[in-house]
Order: sequence, then C-alpha cells, then structure tokens
Amino acid sequence: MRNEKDLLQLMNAHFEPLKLEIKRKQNVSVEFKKEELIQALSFLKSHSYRHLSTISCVDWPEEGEFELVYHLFSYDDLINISLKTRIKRDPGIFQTAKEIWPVAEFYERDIHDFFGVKFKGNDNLEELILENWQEIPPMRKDFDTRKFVNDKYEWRDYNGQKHTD
Amino acid sequence: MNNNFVKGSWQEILDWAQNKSINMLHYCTGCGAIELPPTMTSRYDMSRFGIGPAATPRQADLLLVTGYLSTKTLRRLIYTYEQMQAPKFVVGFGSCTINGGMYWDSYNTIKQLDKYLPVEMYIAGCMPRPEAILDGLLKLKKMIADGEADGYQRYQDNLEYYHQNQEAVLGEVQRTQ
Amino acid sequence: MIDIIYRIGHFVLITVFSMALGLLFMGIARKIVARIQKRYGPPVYQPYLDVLKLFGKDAITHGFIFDFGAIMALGGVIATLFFIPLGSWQLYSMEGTVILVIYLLAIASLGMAMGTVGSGNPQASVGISRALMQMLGYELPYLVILFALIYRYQTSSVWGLMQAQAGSFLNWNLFAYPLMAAVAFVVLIGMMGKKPFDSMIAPSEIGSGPVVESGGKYLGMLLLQKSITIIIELALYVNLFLGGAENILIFTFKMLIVWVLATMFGSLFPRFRIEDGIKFFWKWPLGIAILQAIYIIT
Amino acid sequence: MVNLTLIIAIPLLMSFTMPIFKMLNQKLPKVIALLTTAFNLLVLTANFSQIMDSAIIIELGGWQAPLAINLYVGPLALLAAFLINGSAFILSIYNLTQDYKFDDKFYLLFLMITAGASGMVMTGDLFNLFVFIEITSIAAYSLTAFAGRDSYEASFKYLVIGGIGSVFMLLGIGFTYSAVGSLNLAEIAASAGLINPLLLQITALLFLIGVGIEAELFPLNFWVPDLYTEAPTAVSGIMSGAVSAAGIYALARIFFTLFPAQSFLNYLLYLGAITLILGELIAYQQKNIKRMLAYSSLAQMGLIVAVISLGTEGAVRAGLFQLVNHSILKILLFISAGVLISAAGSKNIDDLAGLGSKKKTAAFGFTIAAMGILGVPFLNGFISKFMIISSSLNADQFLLTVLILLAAVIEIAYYLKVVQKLYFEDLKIEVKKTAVITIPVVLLTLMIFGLGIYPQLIADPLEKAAAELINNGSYIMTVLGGM
Amino acid sequence: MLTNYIFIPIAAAFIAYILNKRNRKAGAVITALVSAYLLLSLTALYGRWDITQSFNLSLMGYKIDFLLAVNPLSWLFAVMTAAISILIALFSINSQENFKFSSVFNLNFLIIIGSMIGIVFARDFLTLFIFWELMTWTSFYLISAGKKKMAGRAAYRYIILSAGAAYAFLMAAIFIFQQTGSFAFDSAAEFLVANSPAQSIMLLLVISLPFIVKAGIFPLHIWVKDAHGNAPKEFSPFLSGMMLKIGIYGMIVVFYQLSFFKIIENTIAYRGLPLLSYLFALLGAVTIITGTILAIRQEDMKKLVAYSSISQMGYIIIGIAIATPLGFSGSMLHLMNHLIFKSTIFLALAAVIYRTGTTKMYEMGGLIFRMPLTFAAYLTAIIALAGIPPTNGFISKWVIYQALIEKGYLFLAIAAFFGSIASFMYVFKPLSTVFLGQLKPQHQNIKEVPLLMKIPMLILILVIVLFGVFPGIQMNIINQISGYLGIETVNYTLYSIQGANGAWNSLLIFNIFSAGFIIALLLFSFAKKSKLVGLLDTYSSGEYITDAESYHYAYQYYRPFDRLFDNLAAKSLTDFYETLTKNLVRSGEGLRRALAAGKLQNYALYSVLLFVILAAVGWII
Repeated sequence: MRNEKDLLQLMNAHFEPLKLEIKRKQNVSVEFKKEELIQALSFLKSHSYRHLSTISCVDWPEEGEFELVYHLFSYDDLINISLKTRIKRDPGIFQTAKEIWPVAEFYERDIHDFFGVKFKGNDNLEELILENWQEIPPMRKDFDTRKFVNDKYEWRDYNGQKHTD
Repeated sequence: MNNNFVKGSWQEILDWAQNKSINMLHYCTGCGAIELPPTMTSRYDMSRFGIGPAATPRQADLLLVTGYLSTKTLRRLIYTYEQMQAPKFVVGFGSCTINGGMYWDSYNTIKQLDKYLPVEMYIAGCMPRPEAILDGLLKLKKMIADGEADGYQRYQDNLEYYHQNQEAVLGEVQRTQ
Repeated sequence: MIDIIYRIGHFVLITVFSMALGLLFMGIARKIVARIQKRYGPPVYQPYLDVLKLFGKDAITHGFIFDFGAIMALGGVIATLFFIPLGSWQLYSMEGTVILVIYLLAIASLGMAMGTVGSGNPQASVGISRALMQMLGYELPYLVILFALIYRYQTSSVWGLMQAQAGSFLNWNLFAYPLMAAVAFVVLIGMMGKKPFDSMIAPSEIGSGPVVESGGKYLGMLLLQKSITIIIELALYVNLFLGGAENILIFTFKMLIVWVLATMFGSLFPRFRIEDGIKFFWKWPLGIAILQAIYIIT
Repeated sequence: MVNLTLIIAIPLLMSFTMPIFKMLNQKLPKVIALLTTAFNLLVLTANFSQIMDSAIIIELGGWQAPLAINLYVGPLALLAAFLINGSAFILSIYNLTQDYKFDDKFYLLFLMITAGASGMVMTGDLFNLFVFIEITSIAAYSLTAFAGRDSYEASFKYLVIGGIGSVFMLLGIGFTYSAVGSLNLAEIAASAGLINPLLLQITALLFLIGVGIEAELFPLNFWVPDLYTEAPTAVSGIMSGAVSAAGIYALARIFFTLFPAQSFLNYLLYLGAITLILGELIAYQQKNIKRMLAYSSLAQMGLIVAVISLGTEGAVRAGLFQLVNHSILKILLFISAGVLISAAGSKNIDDLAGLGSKKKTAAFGFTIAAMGILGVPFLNGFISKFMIISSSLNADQFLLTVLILLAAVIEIAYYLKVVQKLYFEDLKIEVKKTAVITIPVVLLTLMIFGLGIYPQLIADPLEKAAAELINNGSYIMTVLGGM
Repeated sequence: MLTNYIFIPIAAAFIAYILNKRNRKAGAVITALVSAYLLLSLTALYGRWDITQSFNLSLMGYKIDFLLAVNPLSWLFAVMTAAISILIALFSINSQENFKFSSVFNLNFLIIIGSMIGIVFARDFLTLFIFWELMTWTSFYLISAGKKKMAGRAAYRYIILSAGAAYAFLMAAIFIFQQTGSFAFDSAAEFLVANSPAQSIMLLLVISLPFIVKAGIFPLHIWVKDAHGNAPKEFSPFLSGMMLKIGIYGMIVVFYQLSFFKIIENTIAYRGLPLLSYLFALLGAVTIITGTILAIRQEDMKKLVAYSSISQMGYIIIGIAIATPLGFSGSMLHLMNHLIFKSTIFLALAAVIYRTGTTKMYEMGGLIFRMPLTFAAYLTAIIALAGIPPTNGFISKWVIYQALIEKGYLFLAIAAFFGSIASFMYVFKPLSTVFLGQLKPQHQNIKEVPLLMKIPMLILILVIVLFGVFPGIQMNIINQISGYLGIETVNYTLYSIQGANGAWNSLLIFNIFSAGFIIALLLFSFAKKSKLVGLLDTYSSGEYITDAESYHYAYQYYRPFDRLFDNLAAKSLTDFYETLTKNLVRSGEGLRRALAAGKLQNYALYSVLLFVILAAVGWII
C-alpha cells in the first residue's frame, strides 16, 4: 500500500519524469518525454496499476502541441495517476498502447476522431462516434463551430429577423 | 392516399375518433423524456384525454420528439417515422427542436426539426412542464378534430424537399423498399 | 328457412353484444386501475374510440399469413362464443362441451400466434413462445378442475353443469367447492393475460409482444378478439361457479363483479417471470386442484 | 458298395506322393487335393443308403471283433464324415485361388488332416481313435505355421496343449485296457459295469481332458483364439469346420457310449455354458476380426456341447444340426473375412470400413453368414436356434435358455458392428487386389438357404444319428452281436 | 390366397432392387404399383372375415402349422400399411434423386410392407415371429442407410433392443408350444386362462416385450428418437406412422386375443381396473409426459416429431389399457388419426429437407413464402396433432378424455391434458422457426417441391379434414373391430359420436367455425386495404436491420420452460443403457485379461487344474 510520495519516488527511481505533482489526496500527475511514456505505462501496469480509465487529449494550438494524458488507477494503492506527454501537432503521431491495454484501441479511435492524432500500430482508426464527417476534427481549437453551423444549417427566420448575431 | 380529398362525413368521424384516442410514441431523444412520466401518472394524468403510450411505431399515431437531436439520432427517427402509419403527427418538444436551443452552435445537433419531418406543433420551453405539455396536446387534439393536422399529407406531397434536407445532413438515408 | 334467418340474426346479435360488452369491460378495467393509482383515467367508452380509430388508420401487412392469422383469431373466438350459455341466451350450448371450448380458444390463439410470428419480428416470436409456455402453466389446473366438475355432475356440457347448480345460491359451486373456485379465479387472471401474468405482452421488454407489428385494423381485430375472449372466460367462470343466471342482466352483473375483482387483484402484483409463472401455477393452483379432485373422486 | 477304408487310405496315399506331383507340375498338388476330397465325398454318398438302414462294420486284418481293429460307420459317423470331407472339399476349391510358399507340403498336411479327422470319426477302437487324434493334431500343428512369423507362436501353443491332452488320453487308454482287457469300444462299453466306480470315474475324467482340448471346452481352449487368428484362412476354416466337429464326435462317443453317466453330462453342460458366455463376452470387444470369429466359434462349440449334454433325443438332434450349420457358416465367415483382410491389408475391424461397395461378394458372404448365425428366418441358423431353445426348454433348463438368448443378443451386437462398418461407412483405405471367391461363396450360400428353407434334407440322417448316440446298447449289439 | 399379399411385395422387392440399379426412379415406381395393388385388393377384402389359410410342416420331428386369417383388426392395419406405403412411394419417386442407398431403400421397404401384412394376418406365434424378425432386420438396414454416423448407432441400438425382445418372445412362444402342442393364438389363449395366473401373466408380459419395444413405450423408448431422427427422410413417416402401430397391434392381440384381461380379472384391482392394466396405462401416461418434455427441447425437427410420436403413442396405450368401450374406440381412432397427421408432418418435413438439405430448425425460416403448399400441409397436420376441433385429432383425444373422465382416473387424465396442451408448444415450434420468421438469404430461390411430392400431401390434407368432419367413416370399422374382440360398441352417426356424458357433433362445429371465420373476414375487408411491406422492414427500435440471420428467433425456443426440466432431461434413460453395455464390455475385457493373457504355461496349468478340481468336486457317479 504506497502513498502518493512513495509512488513519485518510484517514478523518479525508474524514469526521468519532467514534472511530478500531487494534485490532491489520491491524485498524482507525472509528465514524461514522448519516448518514455509507453514503458512507464507497462511498468505501472505491472505494479498494480491495472486499470486504464481513459486517454484524453488537450489541444495547445499556440505551442503547436497536443498533450496526451493517460489516466491509470490502482485497486491496491487506490491512487489515480495521470501520465502526460506532449507531441508535435502537425504530424500528430504517437505509438499505440493497444498491446498493453486492448481497450486503448477505442480511446485512440475517439481521439483520432476528434483531434486527428494518428496512433502507429493501431490499424483500425475509422470513425467511432462521428458519421461521414468531412471537416477537420471538431474538438481542435482551430475548428470554428459557429462558422460551421452557420453555413451548414440556415436559421429560422422569425418574421424576417434571423436568430444569431 | 385515397381519403385526403374526400372530406365526407366519414373522414370527420375518423378525425373525431383520432383525436379522442391518440397513441403516443415518445421518442426519448433528449432531456424532455423525464417530463413525460409526471404527465402520465396520477398528478397530471394524460390518459384522461385518451392519450396513452404506444410500444411500437406500428401502433402509434403521435411521434413526440422530446429534446435535442444529434445527426445520428435523426437517422433512426426518420426510420421510425416511416414505420408509423398514415394519420400520424409529430410534436417537437422543447426549444432544442425549434431552433437548436442551448446547443444552437454545436456541430452535431439538428437545429430545426421541421426541415426533416413535418411537425404539427412545437411545445416551447427548455423542457416544458407537464401543464405546458397537456396544453399543447389538447391544442393538437383540437387541430386533429378540425382536420388541420395534416403533417403526413405535407410529407407525402413534398417528399423531395424533405428527402433533400435529410440527405444534406445525413448523407444517404436507407428508404424502405 | 325462417329458423336459419333467426339463427343468423341471433348469431350476429350475440357477436355484436359480446364485443360491445367486452370493450365496455376493458374501459371499466382501465378506469378502476386509474382510480387505484389515484388518477382519473380515460373515459369508460375509450376502447370503442380506440377500435374506431384503429379501423380508420392505414396498416401494413407482411403477406398472406399475417392477414389469415388475424382473421382466424377473431373467427375462432366468435365461433367459441356460441357454445357458452350467456344467461338465458344459448344457441348451441346444448351439445357444446367444456373441453371443446378450451380447444376452440386454442384456434384463436394459434391463429393470432401464426399471424404475428409471420411478421418476421423476433419480438413477436418471443412473445408467442412466452404465451404458449404460460398457457401450459394455467391450462393444467383448469383442466383438472373441469375433470373434477364433469366427474362430479356426470355431464360435460356447460349447460348441464350450469343446471346442476340451480336452486338456491347455496349450491353454487363457489360455495360447494370454495377452494376450486379460488383456483379457477387465479387461472382466470392467467387466461386473460392480466397484470401478474402478462409477461407475453410486456411493452418494455418485447415491445408489446406478439402485436409488435400489428397496427391499424390488425390491432383493432386483435382488440376485438381480446374483448370476446374476456367475455367467454368470464362467462365460463360464472356458469361453472356462480350458477349462471336466468336472464342476461344478472349474468352481466355477475360477470362485472368477477371482472372488477380480477382487475383489482391484478393491479396489485408486479409481473411474473415466465418460469416463475409456470412454477407458481404448478405449485399452488395445481396442488389444490388435485386435492379437490381427489376429494371429489373418492 | 465301395469299401469305406478308402476314405482314409486314399488321402494318406495321395498326401505322401504329393512331392512327386509337385515335381511333375506346379499346379498339380492343388488339383490332387480337390480330386481326393471329391473322391471321398463320392465314396460316402455311395454307401449312404446302405448305412442308413444298418451300420457297416469293417474288420481290418481279418481277426474277430475284440482283437482286430474295426471301423464302425453308423449314421452319426456318416454325418460327421460328410461334414469333414464336405468342408475339406469347399476349402480346397477356395485353395485353388490361393498360393502358399511350400504348397506341396501344405496340401500334404491338408490331406493328412482330412484323413485323420475322417478316421477319428469312423474308428470303432479306442487306441485307433487316439492314433487318428494324433495324426490330425500333428498335421494341424504344422499347418498353422504356414502363415509366417507370428503363426509359429500359435502353433507352438497348440503343440504344447495338444501334447498334454494326448498324455491324459494315453493314461486313460492305459487304465481302460488294464481294467477291460480290450480296446474295442463296444467291448469297453459292454463291460463298463465290471470296473470299480472310482477307476471308471478317473478314466472318464482323463478322457474328458484329453478329448476336451479337441472339442474346445472352457479351460482347455485357449489355443483356439491364437490359432484361428494367425493360421492361414484355409487352415482356420478346416479347423473350425471339420476338426472341432470330429472333436465333439469323439467327446460324445466317449460320454454316451463308453461312460453313459448323467453326472458326467451335467459337468459337460456347465463347462459348455461357461465356454458359451465367456466366448461371447470376450468376442464382443475384439478389435481384430479373425480373433472375433475365433472366440465366436469357440462359444458356438461350447453351446453345442452344452446342448448335446442335455442328453434327450431332441437335444442331441438340435446339437448336431447346430454343428452342421455352424461349420457351414463359419467356413463362409472365414473365407469372406480372409478376402476382406487381404483387401484392407489389416485385420483391424475399423480398417474394413466401406468395403461393402468394393468387395461385393466377400461382404455379401460375410453378411449372409452373420445373419445365418444370428438366426434370421429363412436361414439355417434360425431352425437350429429354434430346436435348441425348444429342447432346452423341454429339459426345463430355464437358466440355460436365458443364457443362450443372452449369448445370441451379444452375438448380434458384435456381428452387426462389422456388417454396419462394411456397408454404411465410407471407405478409409485404398483397396488391394484379392482372390475371386465367388464359387465357394455361392455354394455355401446355396447350402445355407437350402437348409434354411427346406431342412428336411438332412432330417432323417440326424434322426438316426441321434438315436444311435443315445442308446449305446444297440451299438454294442451290432458290434459284438455280429461276432 | 392370403399369402400372395405377403409374398408379392417380397418378390417385387428383388425386382425393384435390380431395376433401380439401372434407373433411379424404377424402384419407387414399383413400390407405388405394388402398394396400389395391395390397397385395392385389401379394400376389396372388406367384410369377408372368414378367409383363413393354413399349411403345416413337420420340421425335424415337430408338427408345426402356420395359420393366416383375416379379421377386422388385421384388415384395418393392412389397409393402413398399404395406404401409407403408396403415399410414401409416390413421394419418394423424385425425392430420392441424390440418395445413395435408394435401391437398398426400395428393396427393404417392400420387404417390410410384405412382412407387416404377414404379421397382421398371422394367427400363430411362429408366423408372427418369422415376419416380425424379417421386419426388424430389414428396418435395421433401412435405418442405417440414413445419416452417416448417427444412423448407424441408432440402428445398432434399435436392432439389439428389438432382437433381444424378439428372442424372449420366441422363448415364451416355444414354452407355450410345448404345453399346448401348437402355436395358434386360440389354443394358447385357452391354455393361459386355464394355467395358474402368475405364470401366464409372466408369459404374457414376456410375449408383449417386443410389442412394447416397437411401440416405444416408456422404459424401452430410447431407440425411437435416434431411429426416427436419423432414418432416411422418406422412411421416417413410415417408421413413426406405421411401425409404432404394429407394436400397438401386438398389444391389442396380447390384451384381447390372448385374453390378458380375462386372466387379470380377479387380481387386485385399483378403482375397478385390474392393477396390471392400470400399470400399463400408467406406463402410457409416463410415456406421454417424457415424450412431450423431451420433444419441446429438441433442436432437430425430425427428432422433435419422433418424440411427439412417442407421446402420442402414450394416448393409444392409455386408451387400450383402461379397457372400456370408449377407451378402446378412442385409442383406435387416435391410432388412425395419428398415422394420418404424423405421416403428413413427416412428409412435409421431408419436403423441407429435400429443398434445404438441413434438419436443424434454426438454420431455416420464412419458408412459407417459398413453399406454400408444404406449409399448408404442415399447418393442417399440426392443427390435427394439437387436437384443435375441426380436425380429426380432436375427436380421438376427446373420446379418450370422455373415457378417462367416465372412470375418474385422475393421474392419467392429468398426463393426457399435459400431453395435449404441451403439444401446442412443440407443434408450434417448427411452424414458427421453419416456415414463419425471417427468410434466410440462401433460401431465397427455393422452389416448391415437384408435383409427385405434392400429391401425397394434398391427399393427406383432404383426409384429415374429411375425417375431421365425418368421423363416422372411421367409426364403423372400429365398431366391427370391437365387436370382433368382444367389447361393446359406441353408438355414433356419420358426424357425431356419443361420449359418456355429452355427444360430439363435428359437422355443427365445422359450420359454426366457418360462420365465425366469415364474420371476421367481412370485418377485415371492410377496413382500408393494407400496404404490403417486406420482411426486413420490421420494428427494431429504429435500427435498420440488414441480415435476416440475427432477426430470426429460433434457437432454444422455449428456454425458460426447458430450464425447469434441465436436470430431469440430463439423466435420460439412454445413459442408463449406455452404462449397462459399457460394464458388460469391461467385464469381457477383465475376463480376457485374467484368463487368456496369452501366457502358455497358464494354459497348460489349466488342464491339470481342471482335472484336480473335478476330481476334488467329487466326480462321483
């Protein structure tokens, strides 16, 4: 039964994390370099962090990077750890975590749908949630929903006066 | 349809009967669905007006679309609508069906229901309370009695218009053979 | 020749009368359930409106067997109607036997089953298989009761059984064999598919079971069939256990009482699972019926 | 009225001159064997009517009965001789299509075995009986060894057990000679009363074991499965058809004419019943078809001994009829099995699957014989089974009848397994070329159907044979009376 | 004169075998011709109950005489055999195109017909036994010509059971022969009545053993499922239609002609019925229940119908065993009706198998659109089997109920009710899984069966409805039979039968039903015309279904009901017999290993041991 500090020491011992932080009780976040993340994932899996709850992605258009966050949970330590890493925005390619957790395939498809991140090794990245979507991935910050909606749907004209602006 | 221009007395009797007993298929798409149980149960008791829930579109006359409609749900809604039979009416529920409501600028919701399906009436409100629902439905019953509720006619007459709008949003839509 | 016209007239009169009465009873039932749930509920004549509306609506069909099924269902039930004495009205009930009535009801259910499964919808087949399983459940105690009654009164015709209970209301079977009457009452609820035993038309689980594909006039026909079935089963119960009646009014009144009791009884219990339903029917009702039958035989 | 001794003399003569015929021409030994057996059959038919009304006694060497060796050919002996020479005749037809390594020596022994068996059956003298038993067994030992490596072990086994048997036999003859002073069967039978009972009992027991081995009784018959499985088909045919019949004749002759005591018969009954049930049970789960047939013929022999030892007239007649049927059916089974095995290349039943479509005659032969044994109506097995059941019920041996029926059901089980495999399963292995056996199969099937539909053919020889066996008094009278 | 009814089919069998080798259809045509001849000449025989024929034979010192005679009971069975065989022959003319064993089929089928007529006309044990064996053997070959592996095992189990029972029969027959000096039934009957009851009951039970096996009554019914399920599709109608009935014929002979009832008259009675016949009725009841429960579970339609035959046999056994006039005529009626509707069902299923090639129900569906006539035949047959009024099935069941209620046998009645209601379930299952529901893509272009296969089905439909409305036709032959067997007759008119407490008038029912049907039809056509919609356009909560496979509810149709009986079905009787044979085999193996282990010195030792043992045992004279 490790507490948050022992976990961070464990991380320091085996990897060179860029940043470690105890957000609050039972919630730790660690940032890794791109190359180290997958090893960290398998390392943690063997240390009782069996549950990959989700993979989320944050779009930093200014720095031109995507931030991929892997949220793990251990039933022994009862700690949520989120492993973060930054990847370049334009090629937007990262290795898949499918071999470690098969469920990762769906999270990766979801991220591919909404952010356009391509995961090497995950061969079926077709649409999971969207249906024949032609535009750029909608969750990206540079996707202007209002413009999209304006030209896709006309607005109801309440006797001559349009709804928006 | 052979009965739309014969406005004989028989049609009036049918309209009268139709308005007295409506089977409602509440297609719980959005958050409006939670408003219906109170209208059906003891407090407001919708069944005293002859309106009761129907299990399948085959038995239903009224399609109640209760809330925002994502594009994928619209496809299923259209199939259900086509499975319903002739004197059928659609009632939009809540502001999301009128003009997109709170999700007006979201990329994946439908903004106006009546572009895709012939809507008899909208009941405004970001989820109208049971009184509003009952009031709306009573108004619908009056419309049916007077024969004005001919949504299914409008759908048949300008089928092309509706199909274009649907294909615009959904890509190709499977039609029943 | 006149006799035939008289017969046909009588034939049609009884059919219309029992349809109307059946629908009225269904309206009353909805009213009672509503009252129990502290709400007003639809007007009593609501089923008439439903039927009228349904016959006015368009409908879809899945081919010949779908139509033939609906027609056979209604036809079978109408045919059964004439073997049961309704108060003083009885057309052929002289020869009709109780066992015949049970099997004639089977025509109607077979017709409905064939039609609805013909629609190709899996939910209909699931509904029908549940209905058949449940029928096996409630039919067994019922037939044991019939066995005992026929053996006791040595006549298998409904009219004979009714006559046997003539005289004061004390020698109604209800009082002569109260246990058997109770079992028959529970079986009656099962037969009519009312609340605790309506797993075959469960709207949420299998989209109202067999009638999933029948809209418009098919639903109307099945509704009429249901109404006549209610009248037949109530009439059977009244004849067998409440000593029938001289004229139709008292007969209807007796049927109404039984119907109201059944609805109230029904609206209190949640729905049985299928095998629990069968197990229930084979545990208590069948047990009591067998005990009663043994008591009668020895 | 040809002299009956020729039946023994001619085959022996022919067999010893077989090497000369071999030198003259390759094919000759086969033909000679066929001709001699045919000649024997002719001689028998010539004397048929004469024997029917009274037995023929032939003294060899001119002395009177008690001293000289005499042949006693009654209806029983005639029937047995017919059986032996008939099966030898059919098997030699079968042999025409076979070729063995040292075929002249094979046919030499083959004729020796027929002569020995016929001699066993016709002799009226105890020591003479012993001599002929020795001739047959020696021929049999060497004949089994013709089928290559693993048949040596089988013949060695039979040699050892046969040897022990003949020792017991010799002891028995010694005791009887010392007690009675003569070796003539009638003489011994006549003076049976004089010997003190204990000595009589011991000699009977000795004879039981000595001859029991030939008659394949329970503890003594463990040489049978190996011999019938390893020996070439012709040899197992002649052994199961003829030699075991001769063995049973000898057993019957001893226990009906020499020591006619009901207690001996009861022991025979128990031994026969045990053999029957044991044979059937073991045969049920055999994988090798020949071994299955071996156990089945062993069981049938047990059945025949049990039925005959019931002692009544009807029982003996049923037993003899079953003996005749069994020989015919067994020979047909062995011949067809032989062909099927050579076609499939292995003796395992599973490999025979589907041969029905390819080897039509052999499979047909096997099926008809199997149905014959199982007692299907219109076949000979049915009538003998009917007679067995009625005679055993007559002797109100209720348990024996149930045993016989149980054995019959087990028989159905394992024979039908093979029949089904032949016809209704698809072919597993590619079929090799084999010999054409249409003539023997047709001949035997005709006999089966003939006896099945019209059993009157051999009704009255059976009648007389059973009568002769039952009352040994008439036997003594004819032999000694003639003095 | 009677013998030519027996030996013409057997002779024709060999001709059919040879001809069929050359042209595939010849065999079936010959069978049809022969059975047509039989049918005509047998019907012409009606009424002349005095024809007898006998010839004797002194076989091996036994004087045996073979007697053949015609009586109403045997006439009925012979006509039924001929009728069903002509229909099957017509059906199999072109349903056997790709059947490998068709010549073996016709050979054995004709021999079976001949031997069955032989059995039915036999008046003594030996002829009965000979033809019985012949029938058993030929049906063995026929069953094993069915589906590859399972047919072999099924035939194997069938032959062992029936041959074992037949040998027991032979033993008992010979025992009687020894006591009475002849095999004839009448002399045997006198002897048995005079004999001590215990022994004659034992004898009669042993004699009825093969009939119990053949009729598939409870303890010995294990072979029926596999044999019917795997037999060639043309033979199962005959197998379940006629072969089960021969067992019943045997039971009737044992009960009445060998006066089984007279013998057990004075034994202890249970409510007015001798205990032994009540036991037989109980066996019938148990057969109904087990047959029905197992029928509901089956996934293979032929096995399902086979089990339903077993349970219907139970009705007939109950009818005969309670020995009342109503009971007897009820069971005879049910016997005839069962033959008719059961062979219709099997023929309809054979047509389906001929077209789709599979017998598994969940691999089919929606065949009503492709094979309407087969559907119509199947529908009428199951309406008859379920016992729904306008058809003949109901009449026979109604008469049996009258008989049961008249005597007040509660448990038998419960079993009968259970059987008939549950028959709705297992009868509806093939209807909905095979004919209704979704049509599979691979069956899209199935055509209706050729004409020659349609004719038998059409004829059978007409016969079902005809006997349904006019049961009188059947009743007059049944009354003659009960007269012949010495049971009082039931009074009847052309279209009504007088039950114990209430008459049954089938013409009236038919009129009322059609009147009701017309009213419904009027109501239906009064409303608007409905729009035809395809099979795939059904409500599936919005999702558009594309593959028919996932929208056909067929596998484990009554799962909740089966769950109630899972443990009962698990320990079925067949395992009991399997273990029995298994330890028989093990004992044989054990003996062999112990005694014949192949070591030479033991063998030598045995001979000496035998000498010592026998001497020790006191081989004293």
